[in-house]
Amino acid sequence: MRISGEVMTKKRNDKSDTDLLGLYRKMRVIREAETALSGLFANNEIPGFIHLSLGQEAVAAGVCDALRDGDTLASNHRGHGHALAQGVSLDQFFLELFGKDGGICRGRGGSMHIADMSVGMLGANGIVGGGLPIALGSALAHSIKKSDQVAVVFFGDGALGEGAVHEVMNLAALWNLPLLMVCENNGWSEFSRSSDQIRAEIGDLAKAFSIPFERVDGTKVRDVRSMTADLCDRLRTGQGPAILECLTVRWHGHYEGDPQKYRAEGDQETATSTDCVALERDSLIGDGFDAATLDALDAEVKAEVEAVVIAARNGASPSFATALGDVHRNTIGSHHV
Amino acid sequence: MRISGEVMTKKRNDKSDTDLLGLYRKMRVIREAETALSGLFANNEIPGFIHLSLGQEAVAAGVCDALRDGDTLASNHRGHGHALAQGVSLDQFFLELFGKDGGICRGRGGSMHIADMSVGMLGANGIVGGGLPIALGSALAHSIKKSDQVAVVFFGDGALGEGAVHEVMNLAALWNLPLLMVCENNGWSEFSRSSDQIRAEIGDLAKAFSIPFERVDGTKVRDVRSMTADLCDRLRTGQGPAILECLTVRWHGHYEGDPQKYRAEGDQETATSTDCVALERDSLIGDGFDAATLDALDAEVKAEVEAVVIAARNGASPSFATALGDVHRNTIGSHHV
Amino acid sequence: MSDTRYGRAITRALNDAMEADPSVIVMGEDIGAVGGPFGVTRGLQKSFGSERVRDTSISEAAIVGAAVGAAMTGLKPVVEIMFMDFTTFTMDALVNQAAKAHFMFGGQVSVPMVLRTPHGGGINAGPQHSQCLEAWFAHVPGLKLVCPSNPADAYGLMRAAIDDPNPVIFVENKAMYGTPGKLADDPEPVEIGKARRARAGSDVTLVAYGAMVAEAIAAAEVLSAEGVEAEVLDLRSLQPWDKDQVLASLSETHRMVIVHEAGVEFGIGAEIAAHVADAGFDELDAPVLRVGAPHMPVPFSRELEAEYRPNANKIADAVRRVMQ
Amino acid sequence: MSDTRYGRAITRALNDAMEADPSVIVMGEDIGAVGGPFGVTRGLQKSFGSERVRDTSISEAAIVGAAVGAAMTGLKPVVEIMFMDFTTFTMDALVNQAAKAHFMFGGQVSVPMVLRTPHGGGINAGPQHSQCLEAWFAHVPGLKLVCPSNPADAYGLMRAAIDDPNPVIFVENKAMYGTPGKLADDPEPVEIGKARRARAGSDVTLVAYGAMVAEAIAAAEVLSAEGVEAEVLDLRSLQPWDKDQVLASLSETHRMVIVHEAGVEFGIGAEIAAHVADAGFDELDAPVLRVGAPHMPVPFSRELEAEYRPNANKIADAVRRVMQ
Ligand SMILES: Cc1ncc(C[n+]2csc(CCOP(=O)(O)OP(=O)(O)O)c2C)c(N)n1
Ligand SMILES: Cc1ncc(C[n+]2csc(CCOP(=O)(O)OP(=O)(O)O)c2C)c(N)n1
Ligand SMILES: [Mg+2]
Ligand SMILES: [Mg+2]
Repeated sequence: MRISGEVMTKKRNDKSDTDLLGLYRKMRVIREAETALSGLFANNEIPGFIHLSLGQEAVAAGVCDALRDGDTLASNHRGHGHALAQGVSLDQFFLELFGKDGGICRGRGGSMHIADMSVGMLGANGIVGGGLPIALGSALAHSIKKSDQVAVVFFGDGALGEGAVHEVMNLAALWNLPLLMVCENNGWSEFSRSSDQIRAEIGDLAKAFSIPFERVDGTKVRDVRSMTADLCDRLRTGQGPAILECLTVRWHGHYEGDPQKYRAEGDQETATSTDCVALERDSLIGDGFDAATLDALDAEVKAEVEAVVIAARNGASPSFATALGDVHRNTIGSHHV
Repeated sequence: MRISGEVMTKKRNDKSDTDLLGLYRKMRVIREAETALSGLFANNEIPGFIHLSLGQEAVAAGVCDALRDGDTLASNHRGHGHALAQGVSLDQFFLELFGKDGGICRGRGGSMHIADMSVGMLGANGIVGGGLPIALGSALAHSIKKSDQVAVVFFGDGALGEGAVHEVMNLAALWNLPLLMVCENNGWSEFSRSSDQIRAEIGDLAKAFSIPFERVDGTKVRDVRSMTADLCDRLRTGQGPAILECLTVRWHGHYEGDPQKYRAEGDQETATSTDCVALERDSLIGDGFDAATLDALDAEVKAEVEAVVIAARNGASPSFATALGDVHRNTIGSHHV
Repeated sequence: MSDTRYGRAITRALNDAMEADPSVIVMGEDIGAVGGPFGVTRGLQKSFGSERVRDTSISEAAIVGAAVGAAMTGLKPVVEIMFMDFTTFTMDALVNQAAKAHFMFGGQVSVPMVLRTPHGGGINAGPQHSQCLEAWFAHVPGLKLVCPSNPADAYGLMRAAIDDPNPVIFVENKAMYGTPGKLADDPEPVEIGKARRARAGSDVTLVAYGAMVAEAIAAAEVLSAEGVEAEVLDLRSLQPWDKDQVLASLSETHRMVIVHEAGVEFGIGAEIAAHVADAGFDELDAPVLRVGAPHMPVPFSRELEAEYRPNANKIADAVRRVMQ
Repeated sequence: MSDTRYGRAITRALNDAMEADPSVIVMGEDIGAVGGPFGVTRGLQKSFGSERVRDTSISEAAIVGAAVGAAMTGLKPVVEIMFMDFTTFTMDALVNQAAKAHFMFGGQVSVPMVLRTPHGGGINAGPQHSQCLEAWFAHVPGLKLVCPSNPADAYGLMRAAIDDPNPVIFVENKAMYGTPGKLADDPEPVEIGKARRARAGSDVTLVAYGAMVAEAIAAAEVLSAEGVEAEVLDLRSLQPWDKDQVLASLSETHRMVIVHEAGVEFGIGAEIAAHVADAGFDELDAPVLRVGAPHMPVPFSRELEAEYRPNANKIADAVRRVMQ
C-alpha cells in the first residue's frame, strides 16, 4: 500500500502560527497557480479545457488541511485546488496541465484527471458525481481494514442531479462508513443556476438518510478547516459518514473561455467581491502577523509558480509507445497502490 | 394517439354499489389469476420466472380504479396486479404468460413485460426502478400536451436503492409534473429486509424534494382508492407530483419457487394473516351486500380464470419469422402509439 | 444552396423539425438559453419556448428514460447527451427500455426518440470526453445509429432520425462542428441505411464514416498521385448499414480498407470486415484492413492525441499494404 | 480430482481466494445469507462474515464504483451483478473509471477488481434477463474479459481474474451453473489470454466460448460422422484473446467458423473474423462464417427462445457451407 506520503504542509489540528501560515499558503498557491493557468489558457498554452476554482480556494485548503496522512480524497472536474491543497507537487501538477511526460499522469490525463496516490489523491474526475462511488469504496476499504482513516469527496451542488450520488449517501449511511462528502455549493451548475436544476437542499437529503450534516461559510477557511476536523474526528471513531456543505463563489466561467452571457448583470462582480484569500489575509493581520511576512510569503509563492510554469512549459513530451504499453498494469508486479 | 380505450370496469370517483363491487372484483381477478399461476408455475406450465403479488392486490386495484381513461401507468417486475387492474384483458394476459402468439406481447415479453397501450399500460419492467423514468416522461408528455391526464408508476421499497429513482423525484418536482409515484412497501427487497438496504424513509425523501406525500394502509383497498383519487385530483390541476406509500404484505416468495429460508419463523404466517381481499369482502358484507352476491361474483371470477387458462394453454405458438420482422417499427406507418 | 456548418446544419434540422411537428421536443443539460457547450441548440429555446426546449438537471439516466416514456405517450423527444462518454449513464434506458419496447410489447408501441451526442477527439478533451462508443449501440437490436460526415448529411440524417418511429442514436463529431458545407434551400431527409459514394475509384474501396471520411478522401488524393484510385464510401448509417453498396463497390475494386476514429478492436469496422470476409470472400484479392484508434484510452496531451487518432497518412499506408 | 459443477467451481474459487488473501471481498445484491439467486456465493458469508461478504442495496452504479475506490485503496473486490442486463447501470464506473485509472493516472494505480455476471438465455428469462453484452466490454481499453465454458476453467479463470491487477469482467453462463465437471484437488489459475483446444481436428476450426463450446463439440461429433474433422477452440478469454492459437489452427485447417450465443452483428465474433480476414487472409480457403443470435431482443416464449439461440445444428450447417 502506497497511500501515504508527503503532504505540502504538516497537517495539525491545533492552530499554531506555522499552521495558520501553512493554511494561508495553501490558498495562495491555488490562487497563484490558477491565475497563471487562466493566462496560459488564454494564450493557448494549455491543451483541452480547464475549470478554475478561483474564489473557492478556502474550501479546498480548509478541508485538506484537516486531513491526515493515509486519508483518501476523490475530487471532481474543478479539482485543481483539491489536488494542490492535498499536496500534489506543483511542478508535476503544471507539467500535467501542459501535457508533459513529467506530469503527475504523464500527460495522459490533464486538468480533469489529476491524481497522486502518494498523497491519497484518488483523482479528479471528468464525470459529474464520479468521485462519490470511488470515495465510498475507499471509505469501505478503510473500514474493512479497521483503520481510522477517512475518505473525503468533493462535489458540486449540480452533482445532486446524478442518481449515483444518492446511492452513495444511502450506502454510506447504511454501512456507517468514514466518508465525508463535501458539497461545494457555488450556486452554479455549468451555465445554469443550480436552483433551476435541483429541488432538494442537500441538508434535507442528509436528514432523510440520517447523515450528520453541517453547513459552513466556504469563504472562511478557518471555519471550513475546523468543521472538517471536527467531523473527521467523529468519522475516525466509527460514527459513520457526514456531509459538509460549503457555501462559496465561482469567480470565473464554468470553463475558461466561457463568455458567461447567462450571468446576470453584476453577478460576477458580486461574486468576486468575496475574496476568501484576502479575507484570511486580513484575519492574519488581525491576529498580529505583520504585513511584511505575508507579503514575503505571497511573493515567494508567486515566484515559485512562475518558476514552475517556465520549467513545465519546457518539459519533455510523453512517448506514445510508453503510453500504449501502459493500458494495463502488468500481471507480474504489485497488485496494490 | 391510441392511449385510451376500454377498461375492465368503469372508473368513477363516486362509491356507488357497482363501483364497490367492481373494485372488489378487480382484487378477486388478481387473486384468482395469481393463485392459478402459482399452480401452473409449480406444474412447469409457465416458462421463465414469475413474481406474484398475492397479498398486495388492494394496492393495484385501489390505485388503478381511481385512474381515468388516457392516464398512463408504468409498472415493475411484480406487475400482474397492476396490469389486470388497469384493464389488460385476462385472456391476453394468460396467453402472454404461457408464451403464446395471442398474448398481449405476442409471447415475446412474458410476466415481466406485460404492456397494453390500449389501456395506457406502458409496461411492467424487469429492471428495478425502470418504470420511473418512463412514467416521468409520460407525465412530461401529458404536461406538454396540456392535458389533465396523469402518469402513475408502481415501484417497490427496494427500488429506492436505484439512483435513477431519486433523479426522477427531483425532475418531477422541478418540472411540476402530473406524476404519481406509488411505492408498494412490502418490507422486502428480494431476499432481504428493505430496511437492511435503505436508510431513508420515502416520506423523508419526498419532503426533501418538496413533493406531497401520503402513506396509507395498502391492505385497505378503499383507502388506497380514495387517497389515489384525491392525489390525482391535485395532479390534474397542475399542482405537481405526489408520492403515495402503500404498506402491504408479500405472501409468497420473491419469485415462485423461492424457498424463503431467509424469512423468520412465523413471518409468512403473519403476512398471510392479513388478507386484503377478505378484508374488503367483510367490508362489503358490513355495507349490506349479501354473501350470496359475493359468492356468485367469486365463483364467476374463478370460472372465468379457469376458462381463460384452458384456452391460453392451448393457444397457438408465436412465429419466429414474425418476431424477427418486428425488431423495428417500419418507417412507413404511424409514428405514435 | 447556402453556406452552413456541421453544427449549424443540425441546429437547422432541429428547428425545421420543431416547426413541422409540435410533438418534437428537445431536452438536455444547458441546452436552453446557452444552446449547450457546442451551441448546437442555440436559438431554439427563443423560438420554441422552455417547455419544448427544456433544460434538465445533470441526470442523464432519467432524462433518456423520460424520453422513452414521452415517446410512448406521443412526443418525439430529441435528447442531447453532452459528450458521448456520458452515454454510460443512459445504457439502461436505451438498451433495456427504448430498444426493446417495440419488439418486447408485441409491436404495440414505438419509441420515436433521438439521442444526439458528440464523439471523438481532436480537442484534447482527455480520456473521459473523447470516446467513440458507437460500436456498443450497433450491437443492440432495436436501436438505429447514424453518424454524418458533412453538414448536408447532418441535416438530412437528423430529419430522418426524428421522423423515424424507432430510437435513433445520432452521433456527431465534436471536432467537426465548425466544418463548412452547403445546404439546399429546401433540404431533404437522408434515408437511414444508405451509404454515399464520396469519391469514385476502381482500385480499392475505403469505407469510412464521420470525421474519417475527409481523411479517407485526403488519402485518396495522395494515392491518386501514386496511381491508385480509391473509392470512398461514407457509410452515414452504422445500424443498419449499407451492405449492398459496400459489397457492390468491393466487387469492382476487390480490395477494402475500413476506417473509423473509434478503436479498431471490436469496433464498427470489425462487423464490416467480418461481413465482407463472409459474403464478399470471393471478391477479395487482398486482406481486409482496418484503420482506427489503437486499443488505449484517448490520451490528453497534444502529441499523444495526435498520434492516437487515425489520419490520411495511416489510411494511405494501409492502402499501400493492400495494393501490394 | 473431484466432481463439481460450473457454479460450485466458482464458489470454490471465491472461497479459496478469500482464504488466501484477506484483501479479497465479495459484494452484491442478496449474495450473503442466500448466496444470490443462482447460489454462487452460497456459504461464503458464513465462512468470511458479513463485512467481507457484503449485501448491498439495489444500486449497481454505486456498488461497482465503490469497487473501483476500494481496489484503489488496497482491497480486491469481486462484485456480483445479478444479470448481465443490469451492467447497463455500471458502465460509467467500469468504462470511465475502472478501465482508465491505470493509464489515465500515468500508471500510478491499478484497479484489481472483478465483476462477475451471468449472461445468456435458456431459461426463458425474457428480453431483460438474458442478454450477452460482452462485446461492449471487449471494446473498452483497460478492461479484461473472460468467459469460461466448464467448471475447471471457471475455477482457474476466477482465480486468475482475482489475482490480476486490472479490472476483469467475468462472464458466467446462467444456463450452465449446473453443468458437471471435474476439478483438480489443488486447482491452478488459468492464464488470461490463452485459448484451449477442446477438440482436435484438421478440416475446419470452430472458435467458440461459454455455452457454445459444448454445442461446437456436439456439432463436431455429427460432422465427424460425415467425414469432416473440426478442431474446436475454446477462447476462454475474450479480451485479450488468443490470436496466435486461432491463427495457428487456421493455418492447419484453412477454414473457420466462429460461434457465440451473443448476437452476431457487431459481436465478439466480428473482431475474430475481421482479424482473420487481415492476418489470416492467405490461409483462408473459404469464407469466414459466424454463428450466433440474430439481431433481435431475446424473446420470452419457449419456442421463440429455442429458435433464437445458436446450437449444434446451426453450427454444423455453417461448417457444411464452408466445406463446400
Ligand atoms: C456525467 C456528466 N454529465 C455532465 C457533465 C458536464 N458538466 C461538467 S461540470 C457540470 C456542472 C457541474 O456543476 P457542479 O457539480 O455544481 O460543479 P461546479 O462546476 O459548480 O464546480 C456539467 C454539467 C459531466 N462532466 N459529466
Ligand atoms: C436493476 C435491477 N437490479 C436487480 C434486479 C433483481 N431484482 C428483481 S426484484 C428485486 C427486489 C425488488 O424489491 P422491491 O422493489 O421492494 O419490489 P418487490 O419485489 O418487493 O415487489 C431485485 C433485487 C433487477 N430486476 N433489476
Ligand atoms: Mg456548482
Ligand atoms: Mg419490496
